[in-house]
Amino acid sequence: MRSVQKTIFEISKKGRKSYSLINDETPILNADDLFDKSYLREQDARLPEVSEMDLVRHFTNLSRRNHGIDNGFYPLGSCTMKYNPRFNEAMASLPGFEESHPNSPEWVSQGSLKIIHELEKFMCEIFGMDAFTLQPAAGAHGEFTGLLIIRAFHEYNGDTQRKIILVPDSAHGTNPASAKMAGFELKQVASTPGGLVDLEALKPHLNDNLAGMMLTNPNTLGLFEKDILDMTKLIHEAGGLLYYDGANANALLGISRPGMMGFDIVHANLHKTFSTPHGGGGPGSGPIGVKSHLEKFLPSPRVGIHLDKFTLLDLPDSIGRVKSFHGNFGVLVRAYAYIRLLGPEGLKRTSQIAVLNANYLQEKLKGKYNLDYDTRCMHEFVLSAERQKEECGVIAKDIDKALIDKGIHPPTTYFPLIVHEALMIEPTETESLETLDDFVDAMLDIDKTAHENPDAVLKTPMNTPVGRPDETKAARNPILKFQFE
Amino acid sequence: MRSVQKTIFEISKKGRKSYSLINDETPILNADDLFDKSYLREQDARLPEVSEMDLVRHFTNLSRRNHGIDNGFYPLGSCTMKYNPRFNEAMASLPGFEESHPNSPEWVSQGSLKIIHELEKFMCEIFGMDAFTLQPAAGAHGEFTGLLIIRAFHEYNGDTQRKIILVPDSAHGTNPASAKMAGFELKQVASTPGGLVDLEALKPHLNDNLAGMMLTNPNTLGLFEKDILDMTKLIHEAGGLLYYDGANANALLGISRPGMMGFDIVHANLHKTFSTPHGGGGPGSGPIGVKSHLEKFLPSPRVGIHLDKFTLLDLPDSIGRVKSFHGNFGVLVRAYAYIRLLGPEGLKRTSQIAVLNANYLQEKLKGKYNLDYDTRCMHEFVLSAERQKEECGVIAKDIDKALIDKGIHPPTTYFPLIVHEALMIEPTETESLETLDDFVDAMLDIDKTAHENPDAVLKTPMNTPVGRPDETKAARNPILKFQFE
Amino acid sequence: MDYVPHTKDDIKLMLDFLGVSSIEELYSQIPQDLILNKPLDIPAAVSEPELSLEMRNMASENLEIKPNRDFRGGGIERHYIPPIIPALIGRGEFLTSYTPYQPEMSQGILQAFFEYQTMICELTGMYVSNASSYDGTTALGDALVAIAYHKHKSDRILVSGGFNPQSREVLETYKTGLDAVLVDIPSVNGEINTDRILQEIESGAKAVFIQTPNFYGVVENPAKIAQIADAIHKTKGLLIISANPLSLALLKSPGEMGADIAVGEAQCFGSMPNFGGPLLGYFTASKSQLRKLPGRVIGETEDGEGNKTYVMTLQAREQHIRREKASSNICTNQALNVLAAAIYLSYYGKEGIKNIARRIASLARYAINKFSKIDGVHLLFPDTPRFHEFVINVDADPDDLIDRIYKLGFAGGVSLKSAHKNFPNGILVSLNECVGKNDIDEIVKIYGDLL
Amino acid sequence: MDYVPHTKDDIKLMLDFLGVSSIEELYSQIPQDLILNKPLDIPAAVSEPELSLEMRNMASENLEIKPNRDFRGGGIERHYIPPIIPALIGRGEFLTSYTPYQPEMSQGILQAFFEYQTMICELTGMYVSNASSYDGTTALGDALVAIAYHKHKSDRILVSGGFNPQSREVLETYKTGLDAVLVDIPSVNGEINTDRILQEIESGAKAVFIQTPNFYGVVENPAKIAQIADAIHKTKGLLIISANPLSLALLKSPGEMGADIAVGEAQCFGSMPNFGGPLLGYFTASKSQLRKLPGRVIGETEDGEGNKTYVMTLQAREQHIRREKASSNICTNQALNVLAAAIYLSYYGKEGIKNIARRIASLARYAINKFSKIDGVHLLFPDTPRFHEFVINVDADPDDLIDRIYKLGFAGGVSLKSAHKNFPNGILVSLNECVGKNDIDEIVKIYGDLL
Ligand SMILES: Cc1ncc(COP(=O)(O)O)c(C=O)c1O
Ligand SMILES: Cc1ncc(COP(=O)(O)O)c(C=O)c1O
Repeated sequence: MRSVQKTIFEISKKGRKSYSLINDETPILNADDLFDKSYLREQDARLPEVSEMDLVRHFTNLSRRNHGIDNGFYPLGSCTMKYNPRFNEAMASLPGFEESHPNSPEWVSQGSLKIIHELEKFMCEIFGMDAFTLQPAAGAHGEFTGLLIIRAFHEYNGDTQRKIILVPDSAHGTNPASAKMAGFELKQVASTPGGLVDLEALKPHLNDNLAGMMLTNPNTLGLFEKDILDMTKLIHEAGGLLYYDGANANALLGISRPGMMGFDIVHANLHKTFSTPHGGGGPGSGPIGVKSHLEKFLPSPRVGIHLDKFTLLDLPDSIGRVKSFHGNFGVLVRAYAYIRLLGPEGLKRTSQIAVLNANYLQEKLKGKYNLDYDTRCMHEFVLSAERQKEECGVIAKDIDKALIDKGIHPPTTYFPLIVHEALMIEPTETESLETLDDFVDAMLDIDKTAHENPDAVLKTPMNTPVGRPDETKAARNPILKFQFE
Repeated sequence: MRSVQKTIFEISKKGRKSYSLINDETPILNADDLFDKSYLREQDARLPEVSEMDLVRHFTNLSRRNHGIDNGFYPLGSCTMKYNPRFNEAMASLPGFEESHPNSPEWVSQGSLKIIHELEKFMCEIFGMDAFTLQPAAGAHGEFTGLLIIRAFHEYNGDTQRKIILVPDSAHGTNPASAKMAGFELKQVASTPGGLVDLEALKPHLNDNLAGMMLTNPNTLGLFEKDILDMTKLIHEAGGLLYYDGANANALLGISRPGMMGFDIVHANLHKTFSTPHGGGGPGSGPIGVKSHLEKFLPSPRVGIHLDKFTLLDLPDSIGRVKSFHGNFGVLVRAYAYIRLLGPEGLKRTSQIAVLNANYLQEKLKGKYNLDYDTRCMHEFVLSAERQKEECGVIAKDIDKALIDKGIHPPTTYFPLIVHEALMIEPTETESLETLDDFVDAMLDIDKTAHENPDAVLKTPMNTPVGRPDETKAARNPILKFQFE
Repeated sequence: MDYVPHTKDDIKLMLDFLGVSSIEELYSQIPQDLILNKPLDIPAAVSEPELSLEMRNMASENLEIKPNRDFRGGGIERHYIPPIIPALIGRGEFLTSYTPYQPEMSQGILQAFFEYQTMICELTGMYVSNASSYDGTTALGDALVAIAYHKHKSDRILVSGGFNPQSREVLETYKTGLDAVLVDIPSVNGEINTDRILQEIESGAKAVFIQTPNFYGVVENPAKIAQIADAIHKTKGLLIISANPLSLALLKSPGEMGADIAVGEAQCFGSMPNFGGPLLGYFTASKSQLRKLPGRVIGETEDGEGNKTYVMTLQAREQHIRREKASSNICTNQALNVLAAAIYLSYYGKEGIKNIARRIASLARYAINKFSKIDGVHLLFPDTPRFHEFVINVDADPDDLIDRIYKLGFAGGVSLKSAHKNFPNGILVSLNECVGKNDIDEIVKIYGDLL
Repeated sequence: MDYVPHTKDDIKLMLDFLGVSSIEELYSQIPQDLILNKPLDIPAAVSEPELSLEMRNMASENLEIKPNRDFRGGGIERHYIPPIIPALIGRGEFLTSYTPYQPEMSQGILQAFFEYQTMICELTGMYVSNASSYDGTTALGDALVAIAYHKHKSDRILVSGGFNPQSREVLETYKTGLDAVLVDIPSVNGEINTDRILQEIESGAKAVFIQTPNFYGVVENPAKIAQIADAIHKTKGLLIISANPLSLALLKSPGEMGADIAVGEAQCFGSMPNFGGPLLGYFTASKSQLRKLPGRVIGETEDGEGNKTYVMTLQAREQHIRREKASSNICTNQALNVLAAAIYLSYYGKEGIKNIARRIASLARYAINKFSKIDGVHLLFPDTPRFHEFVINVDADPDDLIDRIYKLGFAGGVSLKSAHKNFPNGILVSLNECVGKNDIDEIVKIYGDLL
């Protein structure tokens, strides 16, 4: 099974090529006729030289050393690895969209602007907000944008001392990291034994320094913060704003809306909730929605309508631009197509079945794996491998690797931090009962093997091209690029 | 390693679906409102019912149980498994081509007709013929077409008794099969010890019953029939016509032309010589070229030019239509793109390197494997595993399977019939020296293992999802469709 | 541009190894007078960016017609192709593989073929399917070959009048080399002439070819076909049905009607029109005709460890084994279209395929109704059942009328002026599922306005 | 349409197992007043065939411009994208995977990232690269974060005047939350004001941001940049260069000029303009800045058996480990564009990338020459070296002029009227390799005719 694939540099050979360059009457000059010698680099970049056949083979065979949703179940919690419809890909690759250049007059780009405008409206309706920007490139980028809006709001009101952002201890790492980037100070709020934000722990922070709170609901344990209205009331009364981390919105489409819960700002992860492919880690899209009192702070430019034509507007109080142009437009097209295909009923059913699938799995697995917060979950839930660790010396990571050997992508592991040996499982609505049952069988089988023959679990994965990497070595002695010669 | 994948019928479940159907105001009737009951089928076709996620997974994972050129070396002799440029795919999938409907007035389809017209011209030039039809769907279909032209020619001349078609004993199976379909009687001509057509063996057939001869040059041993001019002269003098099986044309592009050799009719395999993908066994395209005296017999309709517009013409003496419409147009677009990209030099270089690669491999391998016809080869050559069979009990098929374990697609085996334990190897020009050397290493290693530990070879393949199938069982008790229940 | 990976050094090394000083020397076996001493007279090599621009322009010289405004049929039509089809059939493992001669490394495509065979058998009600003929017309030719190879020579074979003219032409071409006599039995009022066919059988005809729905769009009467089947079987003859496979989602299958061989065009299952190709000919047969199948057939077996394994089977029929005794000469076939069809049929599945068929037949019903009311339009065979097509006669030159309709952005049908001798004023109108009621209303209005 | 595979029976079975009678019950934890009691007010579900038609129409509401007639730049441009790129990045194993948290099942994308990092380091001459920032402007923001997090608070940071206005805006936005003071140093005659920058460094500025080629298309003088690098390094400050990575095929690399951080937009490597995204920000650094890298970084290591293995490494910088102490908040990034870039750079390779760069620079040279001669066109900064862009002032309203050019099928450049405060009459003209001499002659003629 084990195999190493040569790097593209190792299959390179001087003089090989794949490309063909236009060969017309254009007078092509040499580098030193084009630029003074002092402007020229001294050595060529050592890019590979390969034939097109070898190039295609290289990346085809690399792909076969990778696992996507298209290959099998991928219950990576909090990442909403649902089916990525190929229809969306076809729409995004329409030449009219792909080739459209953003540095053009508005009348040249009405098709693209229309997508943006309509998708903003859909987002407003789905999240219950008043205005949306599609500029942020990912969830974390949306958080950063939202936090700058919080900041702008307080500064606008002269509350420059409001520098504290609260997050629950179950928050995703991007929340604190974004808060820091936006210049806030971070305070963590403990959870109750039930896994929800502890309102009592919140209270000490309710003062003039409070800028706001970031929250995902359902939270990263997959639990609905049922006291959310109390929470938003408290925060609002203290002069703070509420930020909704939309990574978990797949639980709520057409069921509830952050806008109803009192959130002032939300982000959506189009690459999660709205089915755009994750592409090996991106691109994503993290639109930001706000209530009307914050609209004026949204990033510029905004897409509006003037005399029946789509047009771009600048906002004087905007926090400014967070990215070039209009965001990850190609991702927007995909999300637009998805929403149009599903419609209101389809979106609602999506969330319903996502929740049904998660509860089914939770109920099936909680006998053999610890479930620290044993209650109905929303679209995901968090098991703990604490029992396996104690009883057999098999930790969450080992369970991951054993799953890999069964062709299943592991859950999100060791997150959220408040659960030991966490295995965060999000099946999504696009997985069938049979797939869920296969996963249950796999998990139960791993538990059984862990008890009967723990070494067999510790040795996994066996069916992969490589075994477990030495991560310490990688970090201690970083080799971050190919070592020529 | 071994694994079986469920059939699509086994993952089907009543009520699942992938499709979305237009739901507009169109009044949709029930089957029994549409047709009298006596017209309706009694039971539904048991097609599978699957979700789009499962469908994509099914075929994605099936593909991973398959091997293409994109995965590795594929020296399947006589099939010219060269790189299939993705550029061609992009051109063939231009909506203007894909969506064009052949039952349209000519002015609506000028783009498609232009491709056909220009490609016919290129084919004439490359093969040295006067006229081409692109109608036949594959090489064998072209053979059938060409043979009908031979027949039509003789009938036109009143020579209805000319019913004998000659083929060398090294001929491809489609040649005799096509001759039979065209109503000819087949005679086989022996080869010389040098692997070429034996002119002496030919002579007894040179009489009034001779319709023609089919020949590929280089022949299926990869050898150039250097007496071809004598041969065509003999045949022509006897009143016969010569048919060129173009499957081996990859040796000769820009180097020589069947037209120069005296051939009256040729077929080209666009899916071989002109790089269109083989698609798991097709579609292909088998255009037929003729010298001017045979043009009038070509299938109808033909593409011509009238007042600067492309137009369709019917020929009164045509053998008729061999296929609907204009052939495998999508394949033609790909071949057109290929020829335009390569130009005259590129095509020539293609053949030159194809021949260089073959000679290199032949020379490297002939020490350990028998080479019955030990001379320079053209684009392919035929080894024999006779030695391995005698010395170690390892036959050609075993060598195939051992190659599979090394990620290499086996050569064409047991063909041509005149070589025992034949391994027919065609590397093509798109394979690099490194790939050739890897193949040499693999072949030598297999020979070594065959001698040291033949059982290890007999047990191959081990690295495949399934082992060697029981083919006898398959043929004796044919299971040709899924057994429901 | 070429796709040769060789560097100068590579070539030198290889030539040195071979002991020659140039590649030309490797060609020394070719007599000098057969060496082409000038470059091929074809256009000079052009780069990808340039050619892509040029070909994009060429493609746009074909008039673009939206699928919901496309009423062209006559053998093939436009359908909505789900984007998973190009995505999946474009995977290199499928696209760039060849005939699965090596089953261990071809289980993927073999299994897909096997699944296709099953689905086609289900639709046609036949016992066995091959893994493709080139198209519906050559499948018909293959059927003729199958008969002519196995029956007594110069048997009379009946061809019902409703055949697509192109199919009939191909049949005629395939007949050339066979000892077969084709006897045309013209239709009566757009339907098979059962009486004459029964008479001919009685007087010794040994096979009958019937197309349903026929070229005029008429669904032939299953009871009559069954009657013909009975009669021909009594004389040990064969019934061959060419059927639109999509219509079989609803209609009586060839198997149910007693066909011995059923063939047809399956482009409708996931292939684009592509100016007429590649298409997909299906070829199915009853159990007794098993060994007459042309082309590839996939079977299920086991490997040495008992794992289910797929292989090409019954190869004793095939040209690479049996040469001139083979049941056909098919080698390269329409494999990738088979794959597309397998995906298409799995995508729509049991219910979806019926729903599409119902939609199309309903659209046709609606359109027939509307067209019949246009002044200057005369529906042919008004009282016959239709699936997705119908023929009208127009009080105008149909070529000219159709041209004028194109200029309004619609493909209003196929003019039969030169396509079918019986209908100098005829237009064949075809429905596909992308069309809607409104589109029909529009085209009807256009016809009305122009006539 | 939804993508839910559940049959009614499945749902019933699951609900029964859970002991609830409806899915609504599973939502019982949501307070009743938070339950939305009406359907979402978005358009009703539509089928694929309909939507595909509708979106095809929408896409064609964008004016189509052929690549050889497209003179738009200003951050991103059109380039020829070899079709292997969509074919390969569209493979499900890549397209539908996520961040490679599980290295054993993600070696493919990890290795591709590693290869990309290598290629970008080669081009930039830098020691290390991340596996993407969102785009060139946010990469600049990331660089500001890297500095501001690690240097003394409220250090003065110099920003040279040649920045793309959008980059400058994003920098300003990123500054909001940081204790940094940005000091703009306007260009002089289109080039960096070296003297002022050196002065500012002397008086304590701790970092310098320079873009080259700058927004006006001018390649900044490497000797001057090197001088600035020396000066800033003496004060332990940092030099950040934003460079067009394609220009680096020929031009002195940031590494050679002494940059500590080099960033930029790498859309030119295999991504379409896509109305501005997804793009690809590259972020590279010198060895000393290693731990300041934002986002994912891939390293090479071994598995237990000594097989070469790739992993995400230096994760102690990242948000999922370090939370508020992380070097950036990047999680989802531009992975698929990274893959496209790796394929693109391998496709062109060492020689091809130089050839493309030479072609583009030669086209720009030719165009500059021709444009300078048009009456009513005034080339800005005529004596400076350019890579692929240049700015002209026109004796007309540039918005209006550009509109008129569009109507002739050309995108004649980017009007700077509202895009850059300094050039109310300016047009930025950009060259891509699909343009040819003839196309330049044509656009020059059009300008001449319209002015
Ligand atoms: C709960 C939560 N918040 C925020 C994010 C960040 O989103 P992105 O990866 O799109 O930046 C994630 C993504 O993993 C998440 O799971
Ligand atoms: C020598 C030769 N002739 C004819 C053919 C038949 O061509 P096709 O497969 O296109 O029908 C082949 C194909 O394998 C061949 O190798």
